[in-house]
Amino acid sequence: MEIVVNGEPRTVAGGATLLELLQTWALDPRAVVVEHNRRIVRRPSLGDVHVEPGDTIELVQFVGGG
Amino acid sequence: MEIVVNGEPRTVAGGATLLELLQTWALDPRAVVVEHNRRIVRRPSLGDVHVEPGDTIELVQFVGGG
Amino acid sequence: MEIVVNGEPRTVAGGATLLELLQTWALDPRAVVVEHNRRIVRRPSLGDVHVEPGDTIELVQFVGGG
Amino acid sequence: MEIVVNGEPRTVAGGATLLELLQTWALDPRAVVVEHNRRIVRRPSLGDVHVEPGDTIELVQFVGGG
Amino acid sequence: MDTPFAVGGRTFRSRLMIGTGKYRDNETMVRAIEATGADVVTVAVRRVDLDRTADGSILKHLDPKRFFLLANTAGCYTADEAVRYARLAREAGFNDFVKLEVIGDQETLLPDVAGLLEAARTLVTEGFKVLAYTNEDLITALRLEEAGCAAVMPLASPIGSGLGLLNPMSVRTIKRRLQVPVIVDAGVGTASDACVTMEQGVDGILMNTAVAAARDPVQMGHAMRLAVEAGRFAYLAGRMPKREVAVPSSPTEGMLD
Amino acid sequence: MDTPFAVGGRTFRSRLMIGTGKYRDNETMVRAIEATGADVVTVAVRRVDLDRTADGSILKHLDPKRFFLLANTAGCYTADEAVRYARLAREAGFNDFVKLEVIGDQETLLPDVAGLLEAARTLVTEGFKVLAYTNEDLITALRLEEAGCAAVMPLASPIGSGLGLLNPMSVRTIKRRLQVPVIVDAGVGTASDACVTMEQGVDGILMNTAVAAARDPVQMGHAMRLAVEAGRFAYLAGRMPKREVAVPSSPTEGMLD
Amino acid sequence: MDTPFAVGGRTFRSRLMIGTGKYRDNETMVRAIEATGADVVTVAVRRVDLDRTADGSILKHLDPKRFFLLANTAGCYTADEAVRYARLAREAGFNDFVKLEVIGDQETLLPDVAGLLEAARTLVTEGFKVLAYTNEDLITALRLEEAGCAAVMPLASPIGSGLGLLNPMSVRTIKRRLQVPVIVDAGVGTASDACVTMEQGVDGILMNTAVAAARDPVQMGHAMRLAVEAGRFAYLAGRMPKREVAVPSSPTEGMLD
Amino acid sequence: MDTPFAVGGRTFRSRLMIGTGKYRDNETMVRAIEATGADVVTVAVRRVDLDRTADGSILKHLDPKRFFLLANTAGCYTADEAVRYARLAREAGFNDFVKLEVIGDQETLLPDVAGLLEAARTLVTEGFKVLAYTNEDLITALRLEEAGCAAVMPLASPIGSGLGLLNPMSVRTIKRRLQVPVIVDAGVGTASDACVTMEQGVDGILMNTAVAAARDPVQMGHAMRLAVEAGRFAYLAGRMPKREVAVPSSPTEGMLD
Repeated sequence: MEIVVNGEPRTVAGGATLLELLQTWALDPRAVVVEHNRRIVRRPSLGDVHVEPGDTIELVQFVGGG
Repeated sequence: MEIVVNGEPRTVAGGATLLELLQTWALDPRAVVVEHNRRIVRRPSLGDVHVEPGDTIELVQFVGGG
Repeated sequence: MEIVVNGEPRTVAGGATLLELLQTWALDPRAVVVEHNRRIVRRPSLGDVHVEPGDTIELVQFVGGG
Repeated sequence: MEIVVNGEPRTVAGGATLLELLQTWALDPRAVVVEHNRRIVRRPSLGDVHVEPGDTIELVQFVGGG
Repeated sequence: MDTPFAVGGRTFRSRLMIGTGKYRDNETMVRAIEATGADVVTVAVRRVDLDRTADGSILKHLDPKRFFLLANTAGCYTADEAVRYARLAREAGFNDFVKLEVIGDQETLLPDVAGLLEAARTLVTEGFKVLAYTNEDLITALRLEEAGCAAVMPLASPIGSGLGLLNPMSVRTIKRRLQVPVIVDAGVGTASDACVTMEQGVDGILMNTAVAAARDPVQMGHAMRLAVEAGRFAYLAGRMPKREVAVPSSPTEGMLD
Repeated sequence: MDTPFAVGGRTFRSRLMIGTGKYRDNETMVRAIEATGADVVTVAVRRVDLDRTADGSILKHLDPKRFFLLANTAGCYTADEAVRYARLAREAGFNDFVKLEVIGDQETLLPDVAGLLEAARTLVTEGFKVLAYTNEDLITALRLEEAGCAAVMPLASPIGSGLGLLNPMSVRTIKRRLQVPVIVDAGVGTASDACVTMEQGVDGILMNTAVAAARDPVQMGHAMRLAVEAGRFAYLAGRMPKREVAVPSSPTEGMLD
Repeated sequence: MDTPFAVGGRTFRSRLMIGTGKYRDNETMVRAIEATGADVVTVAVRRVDLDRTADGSILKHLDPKRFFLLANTAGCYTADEAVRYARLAREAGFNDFVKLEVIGDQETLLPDVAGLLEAARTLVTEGFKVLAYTNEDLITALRLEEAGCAAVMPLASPIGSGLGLLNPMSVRTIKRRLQVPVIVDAGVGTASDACVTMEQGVDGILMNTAVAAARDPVQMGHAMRLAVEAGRFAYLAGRMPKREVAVPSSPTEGMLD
Repeated sequence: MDTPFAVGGRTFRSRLMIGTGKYRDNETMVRAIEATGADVVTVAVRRVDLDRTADGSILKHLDPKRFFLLANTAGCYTADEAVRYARLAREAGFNDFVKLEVIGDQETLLPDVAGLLEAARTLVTEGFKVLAYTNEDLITALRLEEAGCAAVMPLASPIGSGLGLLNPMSVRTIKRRLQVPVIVDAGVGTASDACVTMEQGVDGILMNTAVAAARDPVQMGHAMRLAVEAGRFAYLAGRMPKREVAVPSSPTEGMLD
């Protein structure tokens, strides 16, 4: 199904959880913060939230900055 | 009757108009701006507004300032 | 004969006076100061001083400066 | 006899050497430099130089300074 | 030689505006203001003294036909207060200009930018020509322009301090980024402060204490007039580049042997 | 309003002296100098070009009846050389004034104070009125005065640098300690530099590049005229004291409730 | 010798906080930060690059057990945006501190004080420890303190400009009037800028470009560490008074005849 | 990390040299000097007090094995006088270094450059290592180097004034043009003055009053030690360029929608 991740359309397996998506992209859940349809999803809940078609996901991390 | 002018209590003739008050105090209406109970009274109306007991009047003018 | 004027060798008529040289070069004596063999020659004397072979002459004027 | 030490007249024993004078004033020769009649006297010679009446002696040391 | 100096639809002869406070006497004030060549003078709105001990109206000393009276809201600490003073000032009937001050702190007399913006928006909607006294902040200056102010008046340094132009870059940036006139208000202490301020390209300067508190206010008024013109013309003329190495002014050729 | 500006027994109208070098063309030079209001202009002494390619005498453009020609010894690196140029300059027959320069270094054009003092002593004994270009050193300035110089000319910053007055305290101290006129020479870059320099109390300023190398030399010349007067009058008027706390310009009494 | 440096209930060893942006490589960044002795480093919140071309998380290079990670909201132009970034940052799970930036203009990166105050109030109610990047305005600084900010961070000069402390008096006044720590953020260009900033009495400094963009960031990091301590100790030691006249350091008595 | 600091063939650990005058007591002096980390301390030559009222030799307090004693000729107003003091100082038997001062004026304590050069030439021929206290004049500095001085010591501002580095460009130019060490002497008032002075690239600093007259001389001594190192390392590290526009420290990519 189609979702939007970090501003770009992506095709992912239907019904996947956020945790599964992170694993798909080989992202360490402890190093990433997930915003799902504008709502932050805390780490413990990442496995409980299933993605729907058209969902918007933002994955952010700490980078160098002043 | 008792009114408050520029923050100080004053006794004036009952039923006097603002214009009459200015004359009492020998103030030139063209050099003074009158605020009556927090409402500005324009010059042409000074003769029409009668003062009631307890009214608050502010009389201001231009002074030196930066 | 050979003389040096403003640092450059020049051939001039033998026995000429400084005044005659200035006239040769169309220079107004009042606008120029003449140094002859390191000695300043005042204007009234320009006609009296004869140039010898090998003499060194400097002709200077006022130019723009700060 | 009378001599001048550091600008002030002083009476000292006739024929004394500079070294003896320093001892009189309880000054450590290693901490003082002696100028005798405007000539510096090096430490080894302090015992050889005899003071004459009217001599001028300067005794200096290092003090705090910038 | 220069573009006209227009604010809120009015054109003024002089780019120097003068305050009327703190002179040792009224005669000195009048002569000093004349020496500055200013046509805009600022005035404050205060209570009439019914007991006639205080000095009374400034109009006894300054002819409103000759000088443009720019009323200020000095001493106001809230937007409401400033709006009230502005309305009273306009009622005096000379013009609808106001030099808007909303002070945030008694010690520094620095503006409260939130109150300033609120009062500016209200007064603009009521048809006032608002000249807003503000700090060196570009963002606040941009907001004041968006609010419809007729001019933005950043300070050079605190009111009455005489410390001169503390932050030339900020003032230069404000001038570069705004469309409305930028008039530096407060902090100028002497002629060179006025001159260097105008060299930043601003449209004008408003000062009071620098003239009023000089040993000779009339002579200082004259000095300020010249300094503002000097700075303006220098800005228009375009200064020479700065160099860390020396460059001779006289020819290096034609030297004697 | 001000004492006359006298140097070496001559009184001049303007406290601003102008150099005649480095203008893009002679017409611009003349118009710019007129705009400065200067009556003293400096000139250099150089060889006549017998082949007439160079521009020739400055006298074609500046009327010696109208301007006081102050010859300099620019480009001289020894006392002897400077003395030689000064004598040639005097022979031109206009006056016995000389702006004495003995340069110590080509990169900075800073004066060689030893050579400067030597040349000054020689020229003073020969009856010259010596205006000595020097650095900011008080001691050298005092020695030049003792040597009989008619004026001492400390620099604001290096010749042609336009860096302005780098060391106001030194210049102020020199002025305070000397009896002869102190005329700041070199380094002024724009009007505010001239204004702040005059505010130190010095008697005058000599500049060249700031006017000649401005985008519009004529307008800058006018700006400099005003700036020098502004700084002078501000100095005479006596500036307000500086304060780190703000002081209101408008009355704090008579506010509304 | 000095009081501990505490912000928002946390005590830090170093008064120098360092940004982690703009280093030529991560190894240089780590070595430079170690040289500064900082225990607080700022980080930005940005999207993960799913295609792994970009550099990835800073946590690969900086041990969160060793450094206190202070997340910023750099790049946010509204209060809502800044609040959103702050919440995401806190979710990373290190601490509830945020260096709040609400930018008002892309060219100057100056703060939008209205948006800043709005975001600060929101975040404080959500339990954040807010360190607010602001301008030199005392009034805004007071409002930020009233809003419950853990620290107020006035700029020395614009972000990345390296122009140093443009307005020492404003920063000094802010420090004098506030109770919460004042940490100067942005504009420091070299060691002396850091030193003179600390001499104003502020509690700390945050810098990034001055170290990252130095020719040798590691050596500059060391210089900054020393400069911040030097300025702090000089402030605590109390400097000598300034005098316009000289005073000898050596005795004037005991000279020879 | 840095080249050794060598003067007249001797290498010193610290680039900070300290004067020993004007401390409130000897114990404070010793502790403050220890805090500076200096290995060179300056001393004056004065008459012994035969009546033992005065404090006596500095050697009671400073171990000559631990500190390098640099005698000065402070208080001398002629070349002859300075030469006499230098010879007496050398006779004390510690070293043949002398900090040469020939003062030209009691109010400003500025050097008399003519007397200074004369004394320098004499002392160099007698085998002294001459460290010459001079003004900011490049030409005099060059002459002192030609005369064989071991180091040239331009002032930052007048002795004991605490006004800091008034003329950075002059000091920078002197350093650039000379081969011998340039050590700034006099005028430093606080740590940032020392830091910015070292950032000009000079080899060292000599100070006295800034430490001795601080409220807490020991703490200020420590601050100065750090400031001199900070300025030195910042100079070696190479500062970031200054920019009039802001440049973000955090990435502009990777922002959220």
